[in-house]
Amino acid sequence: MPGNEKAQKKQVPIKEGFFTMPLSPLENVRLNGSKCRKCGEVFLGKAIGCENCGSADMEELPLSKRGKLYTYTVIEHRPPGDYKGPDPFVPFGEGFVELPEGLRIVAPLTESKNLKIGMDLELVVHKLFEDANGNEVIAYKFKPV
Amino acid sequence: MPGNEKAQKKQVPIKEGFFTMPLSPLENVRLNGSKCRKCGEVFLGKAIGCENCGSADMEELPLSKRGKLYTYTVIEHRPPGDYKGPDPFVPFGEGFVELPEGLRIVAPLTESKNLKIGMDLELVVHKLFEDANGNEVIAYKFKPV
Amino acid sequence: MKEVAIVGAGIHKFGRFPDESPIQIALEAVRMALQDANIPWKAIEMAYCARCYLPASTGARIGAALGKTGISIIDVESACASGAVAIRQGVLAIQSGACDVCVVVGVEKMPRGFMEPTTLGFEPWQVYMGLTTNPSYWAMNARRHMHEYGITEMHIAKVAYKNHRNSVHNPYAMYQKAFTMEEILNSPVVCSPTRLLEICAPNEGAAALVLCASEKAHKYTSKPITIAACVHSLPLYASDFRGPIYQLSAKVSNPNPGVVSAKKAYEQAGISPKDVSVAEVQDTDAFNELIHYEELGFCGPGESGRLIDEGATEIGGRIPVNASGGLISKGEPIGASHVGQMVDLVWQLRGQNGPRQVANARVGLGLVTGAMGHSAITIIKR
Amino acid sequence: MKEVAIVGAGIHKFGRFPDESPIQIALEAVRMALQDANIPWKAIEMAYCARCYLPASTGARIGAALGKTGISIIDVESACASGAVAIRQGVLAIQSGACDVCVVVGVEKMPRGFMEPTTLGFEPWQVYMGLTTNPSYWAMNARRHMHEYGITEMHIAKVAYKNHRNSVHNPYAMYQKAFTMEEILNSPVVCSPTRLLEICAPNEGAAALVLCASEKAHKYTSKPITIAACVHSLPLYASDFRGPIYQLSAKVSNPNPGVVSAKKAYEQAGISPKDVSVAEVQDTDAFNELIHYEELGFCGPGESGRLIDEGATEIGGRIPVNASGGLISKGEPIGASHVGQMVDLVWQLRGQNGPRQVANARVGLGLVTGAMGHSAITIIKR
Ligand SMILES: [Zn+2]
Ligand SMILES: [Zn+2]
Repeated sequence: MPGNEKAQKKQVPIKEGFFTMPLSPLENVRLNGSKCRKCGEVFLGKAIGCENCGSADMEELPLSKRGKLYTYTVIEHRPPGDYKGPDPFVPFGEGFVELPEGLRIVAPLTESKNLKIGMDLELVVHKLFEDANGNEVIAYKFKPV
Repeated sequence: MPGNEKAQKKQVPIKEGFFTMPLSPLENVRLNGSKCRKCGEVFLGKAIGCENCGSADMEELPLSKRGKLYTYTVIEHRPPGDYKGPDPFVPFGEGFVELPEGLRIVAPLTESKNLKIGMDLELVVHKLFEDANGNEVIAYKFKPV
Repeated sequence: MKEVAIVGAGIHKFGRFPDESPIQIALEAVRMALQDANIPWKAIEMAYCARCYLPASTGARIGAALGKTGISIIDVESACASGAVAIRQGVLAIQSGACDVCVVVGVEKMPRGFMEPTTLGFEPWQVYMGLTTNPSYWAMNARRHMHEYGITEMHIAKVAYKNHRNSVHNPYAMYQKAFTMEEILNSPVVCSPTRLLEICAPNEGAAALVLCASEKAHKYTSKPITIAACVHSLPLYASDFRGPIYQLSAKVSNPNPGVVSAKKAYEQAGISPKDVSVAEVQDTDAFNELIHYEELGFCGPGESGRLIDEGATEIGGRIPVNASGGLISKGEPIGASHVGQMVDLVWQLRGQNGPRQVANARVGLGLVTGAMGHSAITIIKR
Repeated sequence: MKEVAIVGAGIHKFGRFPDESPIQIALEAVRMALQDANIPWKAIEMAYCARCYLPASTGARIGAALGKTGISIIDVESACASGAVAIRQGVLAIQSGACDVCVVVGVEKMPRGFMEPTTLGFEPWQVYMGLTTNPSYWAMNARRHMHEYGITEMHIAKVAYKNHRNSVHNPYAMYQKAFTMEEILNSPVVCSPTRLLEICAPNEGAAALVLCASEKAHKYTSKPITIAACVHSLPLYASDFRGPIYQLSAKVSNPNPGVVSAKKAYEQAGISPKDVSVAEVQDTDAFNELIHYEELGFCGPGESGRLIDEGATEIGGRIPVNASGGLISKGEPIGASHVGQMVDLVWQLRGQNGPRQVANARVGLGLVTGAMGHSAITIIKR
């Protein structure tokens, strides 16, 4: 039964602290951030120090699933190093996605065509690959809505 | 016929300039050095500049096959990186061998026991491994005489 | 503060040299600089080596082949600005009184293709997700700037056109070939809006300078070139697009590091942008050269398209930029690139650059910027 | 020449920290140093980061987490002496007038086991032939010295015994465990004559200092520690056994770099060996500590065995060495090791070292030496 096999796989975040927990079901998962209690700046994941004011006093802040495209490019060639995307390589959009919490995050985009600064985007949390221990490694991208 | 197979293999030095050519037969091969035309210091292999006086004016100088053990140790654990010695690892002596040309070179020793500062040694030129192109890579070590 | 001069300059051609070790490449540049200053290695009191991809203590190994004189030689690194911080450490060493004469050498021997991401500090998750294509960050910066100010792909191509054309006269450049606008605009897109002929390749090469306290420079040369400023900045919060970053603030807006460095450099040199005779700036992609026009005050914000349209940055123009052909034609051996800029500017100020000479060049400015937002500017004058 | 003081010192324990990134490890040391100096990060004008194995621009990434203030932060490297050259660049920067206050941080996160040979500059042929075991070069140096001067394996073991015993009182050491002479002499031979309990492990850790022009140090502390000397030498021709080398001259005999550095450092500080109250020296293997006694003039050539026999280098002795437990117990995160030595010596000079305190310590000396023969000494005084 496919359900059983799925239940056996463990989901792990591609980077500790990037997602709200639990990681299943994926539809409910949001990006997680840190908000500086001193100056209010927001960072993706678990910040070890505020790049704006230097404070180490942070609180957790789940981030919105909707954002706007601030800028973008299209990756036309396979990125260097151990890239885990489709093989053979498929070009993909890369952008800075502006979230209402006041930060812009780098993200792969589901599309490589008809991208436009200011367009609305939505978070997609997905399995990127299986690691050497058989865990499903969970990553993020954004898709136009 | 074993002779034929041997004839097909190409011998390459482990480092360009370390040996007198040709590399076959191995018994005739000597270590090769560079002698500074300005100050007379001698270096193993092809020196790109004299570490003593800075001159770049060098002449080739084949080195003696006999030397004396200046100091030594025994390598008891597999060296780091892509070591090409026996697998499983066998401890071996490592020493500085003083040659009459006025230099001391680092060399593996054929023995790991009964080593003694001042003992007489003789050059052994040998195949260390076969590289990815099927070439015999020629290296050196010294044995007590 | 003690004044520092450049009394010798040397370079090893930038390109691909499979038969030369990095030490051999660096040696050629250092020996040329020493000969230019007519100074023996044994008179050198300290040295700095800029490198990013080469192994530990590259400087010590270069020094060994020049003669083991026992002096302090250390390696310094600040990504693409490595050469600049090496010059800066040399200047500080002389100004501190620790030495009167030192050598600065930048060298690199880089793998082909996009820069290896983990050496640059990208984390594994960025590698897995494919967010490590170095030029993609420049491209996203370009796309946003174009959106805000109306710079076009034609403006970007014109920069590449100018620099490739200038390279024809530079024997130290990797590529010495002019291209038509059509060839540039038809070259493959690497990361939109950036095309292959608008981008520079990481490669190999070395450059070296001999620095000397100005008060003693007359011992080595009748034409000392004064280092009027050498500054290095990291970006203020959220002010830079360069990788490896994974976020920017949408609320905090600070001046970018090129602007900060330019302000510091002009103040230190006591000059204004209009005093610059010739500049070498980081055109690792052609769009960056446009941004640098604005950062350096060669034009106002968003006016860089007009400046290239007017031909102001051509060799015969008001403010020639990348008369050497720029990194687009030279390639970028990152430890060596800024030192190489300064070697070419020294030759400009001495008037010895032949067909790529800028008439009556009196003040030269070199700018580099790189991963993590490292930004550095050196200004020299005669 | 302008005088420079240490006004803050901080450290992250040396050891293995799989759950902490190198940036987190470094942050702890820097924050502790800033707090010690009661100075905010935004008042820091420049910073230097010493690292060898970590990726490019580690310093910039540490600075980012402390607040992106735009200051110049560069990485410097000189193998095991990296921390010392970072301190030295900080001193030169202040002496040059480029800044009044700067931070120096050393950090490393090294793989387990013998050091990775290519990062250290060993060539492929040396790797293939197995000539890359770093301690084997120290061992060959020891074997020759023992042959010439009659130092014994018992003398070497005594150094390890002393340092392991001292480590019991150092909460920042990786190992805080005393061993008996029997345990040491029965521990496995790594490279004869060197045994496992006489050798130090590469590991992880960080240490940081806040440096300040002495004339302004009163703003931050009532107990400034003066940097009396900070010197760095590379070996003269054929004077050093350290890897990666593949030959030595049998004809040319120059003083080794430790001797050269000691002479420069004592001259710069205006003191003699007998003025040193407490020293931290590079005991990456125990034999090296004996050699350093001789290089530093704590005894004559070949007399180091007698010195350890007499107990002169014990905490209560005439010239206590490695009261911290030394690198044998702390481990050697190579970017951090010398900065860590100086942190412990600062505490010695302030009298705050508890059970490992050396009575009335007035002058502290730290010495490091490493691959390529890099040699550095920092002398501080109160
Ligand atoms: Zn904050
Ligand atoms: Zn010579």
